[in-house]
Amino acid sequence: MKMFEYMGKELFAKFGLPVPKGRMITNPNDAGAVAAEIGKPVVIKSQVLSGKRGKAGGIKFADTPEQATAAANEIFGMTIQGLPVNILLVEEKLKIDKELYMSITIDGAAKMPVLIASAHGGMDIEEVAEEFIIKRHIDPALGMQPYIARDVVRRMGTPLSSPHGKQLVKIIQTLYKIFIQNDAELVEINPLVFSDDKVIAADSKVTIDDDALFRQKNLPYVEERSATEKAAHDLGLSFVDLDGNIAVMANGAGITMGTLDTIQYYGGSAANFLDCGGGTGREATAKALELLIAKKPKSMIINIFGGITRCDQVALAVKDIKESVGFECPLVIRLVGTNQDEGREILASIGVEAFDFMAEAAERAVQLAAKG
Amino acid sequence: MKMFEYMGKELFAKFGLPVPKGRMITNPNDAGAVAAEIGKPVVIKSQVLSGKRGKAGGIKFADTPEQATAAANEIFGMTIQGLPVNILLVEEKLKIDKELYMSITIDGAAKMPVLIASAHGGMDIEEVAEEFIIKRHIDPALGMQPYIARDVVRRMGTPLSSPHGKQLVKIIQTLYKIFIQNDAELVEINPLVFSDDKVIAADSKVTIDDDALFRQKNLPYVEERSATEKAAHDLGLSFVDLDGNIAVMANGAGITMGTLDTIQYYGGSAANFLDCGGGTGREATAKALELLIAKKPKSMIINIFGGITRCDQVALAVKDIKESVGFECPLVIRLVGTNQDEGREILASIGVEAFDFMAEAAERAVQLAAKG
Amino acid sequence: MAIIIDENTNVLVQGATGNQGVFHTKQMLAYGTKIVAGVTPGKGGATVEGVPIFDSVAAACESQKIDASVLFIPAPFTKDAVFEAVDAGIGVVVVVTEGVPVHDEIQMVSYANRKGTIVLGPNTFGIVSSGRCKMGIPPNKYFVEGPIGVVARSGTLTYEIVGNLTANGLGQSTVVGMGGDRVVGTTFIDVLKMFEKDPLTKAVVLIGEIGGNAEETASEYIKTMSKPVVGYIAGKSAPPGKRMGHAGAIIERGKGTFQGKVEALTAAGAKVATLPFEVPGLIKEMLGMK
Amino acid sequence: MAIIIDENTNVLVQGATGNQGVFHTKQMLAYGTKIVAGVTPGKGGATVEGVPIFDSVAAACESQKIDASVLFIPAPFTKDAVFEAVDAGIGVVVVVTEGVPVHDEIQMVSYANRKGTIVLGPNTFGIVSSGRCKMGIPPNKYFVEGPIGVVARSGTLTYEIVGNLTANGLGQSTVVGMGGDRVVGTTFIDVLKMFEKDPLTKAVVLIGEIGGNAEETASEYIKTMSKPVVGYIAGKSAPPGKRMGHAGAIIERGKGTFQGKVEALTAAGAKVATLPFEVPGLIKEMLGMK
Repeated sequence: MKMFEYMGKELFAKFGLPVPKGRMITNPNDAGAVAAEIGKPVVIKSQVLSGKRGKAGGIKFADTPEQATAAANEIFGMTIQGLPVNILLVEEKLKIDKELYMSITIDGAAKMPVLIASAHGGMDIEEVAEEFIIKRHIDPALGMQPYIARDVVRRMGTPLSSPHGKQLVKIIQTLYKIFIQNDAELVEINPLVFSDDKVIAADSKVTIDDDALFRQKNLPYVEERSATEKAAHDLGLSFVDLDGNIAVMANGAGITMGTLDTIQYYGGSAANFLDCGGGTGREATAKALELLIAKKPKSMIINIFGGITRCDQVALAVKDIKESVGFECPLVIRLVGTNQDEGREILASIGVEAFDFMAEAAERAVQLAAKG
Repeated sequence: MKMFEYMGKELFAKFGLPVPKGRMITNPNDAGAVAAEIGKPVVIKSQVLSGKRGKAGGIKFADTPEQATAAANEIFGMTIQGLPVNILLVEEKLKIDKELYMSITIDGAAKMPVLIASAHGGMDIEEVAEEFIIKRHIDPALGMQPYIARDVVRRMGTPLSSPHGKQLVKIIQTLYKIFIQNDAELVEINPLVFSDDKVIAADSKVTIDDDALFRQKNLPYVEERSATEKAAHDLGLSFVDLDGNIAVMANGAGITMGTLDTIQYYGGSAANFLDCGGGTGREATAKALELLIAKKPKSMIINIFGGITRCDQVALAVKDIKESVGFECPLVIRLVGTNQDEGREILASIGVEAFDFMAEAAERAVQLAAKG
Repeated sequence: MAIIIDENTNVLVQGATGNQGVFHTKQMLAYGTKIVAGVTPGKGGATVEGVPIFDSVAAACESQKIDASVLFIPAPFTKDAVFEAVDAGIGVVVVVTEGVPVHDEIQMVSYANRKGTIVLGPNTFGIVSSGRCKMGIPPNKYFVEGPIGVVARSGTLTYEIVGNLTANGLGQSTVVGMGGDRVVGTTFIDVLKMFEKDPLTKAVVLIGEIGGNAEETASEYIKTMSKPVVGYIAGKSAPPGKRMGHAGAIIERGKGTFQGKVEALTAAGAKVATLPFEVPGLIKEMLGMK
Repeated sequence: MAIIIDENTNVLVQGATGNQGVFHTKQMLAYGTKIVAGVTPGKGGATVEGVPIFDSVAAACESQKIDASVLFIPAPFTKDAVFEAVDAGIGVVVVVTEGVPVHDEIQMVSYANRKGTIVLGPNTFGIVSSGRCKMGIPPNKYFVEGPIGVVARSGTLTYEIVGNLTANGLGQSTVVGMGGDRVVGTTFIDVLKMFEKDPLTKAVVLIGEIGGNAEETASEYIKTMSKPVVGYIAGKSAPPGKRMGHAGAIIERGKGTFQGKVEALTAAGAKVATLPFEVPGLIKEMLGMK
């Protein structure tokens, strides 16, 4: 779950990590009041779950409360990378002497957290030359001990005895605490700025592990899924909207990707990714089919290699839908695995034939979509 | 630092570990009011840093507030193992269905915490037969994971699915948290009682690591040292009162013990243990000597094998005292090691001769004490 | 013969009394797995399909030697159950559970590595040494004995390919699911090394997917292998930045692309199938069977 | 020749710029110790007695090979400094600091054991391989080369006995202080095993004290040793239940008594001196020197 910048900063502040003075607003006309409260020049930042807000015009500066309200009204309601701006963050404009980069994320290959830091911040970390990037893996049994933070600051070239150095050591330890205690996948500060004697997080990017949300009840919830994705998620399924016209359901992420790849191989294009694996039952499968139908595809493929997933349950779900809302588009089913014979019998009873092989089924779905 | 029972229970309660309803009082006449507040038969327990309070008459039961006040007045002011009773704990008298034992301490040989539990509580754990004692070492990198607590409860013979079993699993985890977060050397509950469906800590014994008190500022401070021991501690020295008549000062715990042993070997008996090692300077050494003089020993031995401790500093301290308060008893000094020559010159200037060998010096001190 | 588990492996089932646990205990027994005990705290003394249930892994281990454990434990409790199995000295732990918090995964894998325990998963279908022992959830019928080692990140895609192999007369020595999550206990290289040494295995199928760099790292080792390797990488058509079902399948920061993985494998001397059904043909080609 | 450290050991001093650090750096250099670097965060670039100071152990290790580190670090920061040294891969860490919280000791010893680092202390005088290398705080002049290995829990008592040995013409191979605290990194047995293997060492002196069971455990190993062992146990006259200066010296729960330790050592074939000055005579007796 990605958090908005302002939420990340609120989280930072809660843990004592310095952020600019400021406040989130949902009415652009409140910007002036916040600016007046701050009593300094401000920056107005669109709150969308996307980078490149500056380039898109989603960040503006203002010297007076009046300018702030005007700027806020310009930004509010605009669309950045397809996302509507309906939240703004108004905060003090920092004097920026130097921009740094700092983040903690998970290195899957190393199987541990990794701290990434650079004295060259303010741009995408991918654009920073390798020799300016410091990576430090953190032994999970040890955590972010003070000596690690100190050594990173040394490698960043900031004197440890300087006020900036001392604050950086503390910020690194605090950032790790935030990372661990909130089940984060990513905590990123870019830029982390030197502003006179202070070190301040001028931006925040925080992603929380979806699988850990059950124990992170105190965090605000951010919905970044489409309505269909959300509906599928509520059914316990993984759904991603795609651009094509062939609806796809398969059981398991790998086989679903394989189905997509096979459709592409035959010249077709999938309308979605829908993984209904892990033993999804008759009812949830039927509801998932309804979601697919609502997207009005040109054809639909169901590709089941049953392990935990039972073929009879899938066939019953197809029967249910055929007899209730009905399928508007042609349907292709590949059905093998657990309770395969029972499933095929059910399908036969409603006049649907099942394929044995994924490739054949995919090719057929592509042909049908092309016709439709 | 040992904590009084009531303090340990307050600590338990803070962490959510169940304790009887009750309150500490320092005026025995308040016992009735507390008993009335509790509204049930109560127990009045003397608060001293010693075991065997029951046998000494320091624990009494009362059915009514009047009886409570009477019992409190009986206990208050008595002396248990040399310790005056000036604090009482008044708490509900528990219905006791079963008494268990549970503690966590540090196993120096294993270099890790160890949980000790027994289904046979209520007596000294040393008196419980070995086969009824469960010991479980805790990997410090892992901590008290739930599975460890469950397995201990299983080994204690309490069904995991029972209310008692579930509470015990939680109590074990909480006790470990208390142990870790308070830098404890020992957390002990004896007895831990089954009282109907509840599991309650009927007693508490908590010892905090003295070396960690600097970071445990929220804990109440308990003074268990004699005035002299405390004065020495304030000087950064280790002092223990003993029963003999030869005052002893040496630099280092081992050599101080060795000095005591040598005195005993020659038929003498030490008045104290005083370790002034670790580079104690002139002023603190002089103050320590004053403490020894105040105990009015028959003779005094100073045994220095200087490493960090510098012989000249010790000699100067002796000179200071000789010239200010003076030594009432005969003084024997053994002085070798760092700056030995400078030290001996100073001693010579005040007419004191130094020995080369510990055994000679100890023998001389014993002879002098016998004469005096 | 076969790697990690075989017909002599004494298997424990943690979470044996839940729906999934009961169902798959039955399936695994039907496959011939030597399940000797189950664990569910508070259910000690019960039996599931004739298998005795204990209150703790320690209790199960007191009753007999246990070589491997398979977990059907809800995600919030998985870390504790893995710690328990590792602490008890069990050498192989198979974690089927999906949706385990990644911070828990880091901790359990760190502890297992420290103790030298092989962990498969989390989010794995399990492991099958065909005809000998199955731990996990794959359907029994497609897994037959033979010379092909299979190692994969995802489940049903593996069944698909194993089904193709079996249909083409190519049985499997061992089929290993490493798990689909970003942090899992075992890497491709760990398993490839075992296959390289296993006398039963003549060729290896590596089933990867976009995201991460596990396939690229594995390629470095494949260069040194004496046995042929056929790869398949899922996710060619996945759009960048979208999550496709599990955390492994994210293309991020320009790494872990389909193209990069295929190139790395090819450069290492592996053949890469474009579609799953091409795998058996490539295997036969590399083994000189046609 | 000699154990743990010798004339080729590259030594780091952590906390080199404090009072204790500066004083003992000078003393150690005077003894001939090869001190190659010091560490004090924020003082990188300075020098102490000609020794270059770095901001971190990692920085020091980048500059040259470091074999061993000795710490003069205040107790609240000792754990961090030990972690730092161990993490940097330094093989021997000598922790002089007194008053380290015991929970910190548990953690640092646990981490060091995991990484295979030898930790002496906390609360140790250090280690001297006589005539070769000194790490720690003992006075230089009493430590001369010779055939006697010494291992001890406490400091000045060791100087006392080493002084007696030297005065009697018995130099020392290595004198090892394990540290006086309840939890320390190294046990008697660890050190006895090294002495048993060391060609320079002909006999061993074990200096113990009341409390704990380290001497009893060591006795089990002494039974199997080919080299003679002389023991001395301090605390015969200490009253039960009183703390005598450091946490090691507590008699509790009827264990760790003077009598028990003497009996265990004697049963293992060691000779136990009643008073410190008897040690050299017993050594000579056991070595057949008189």
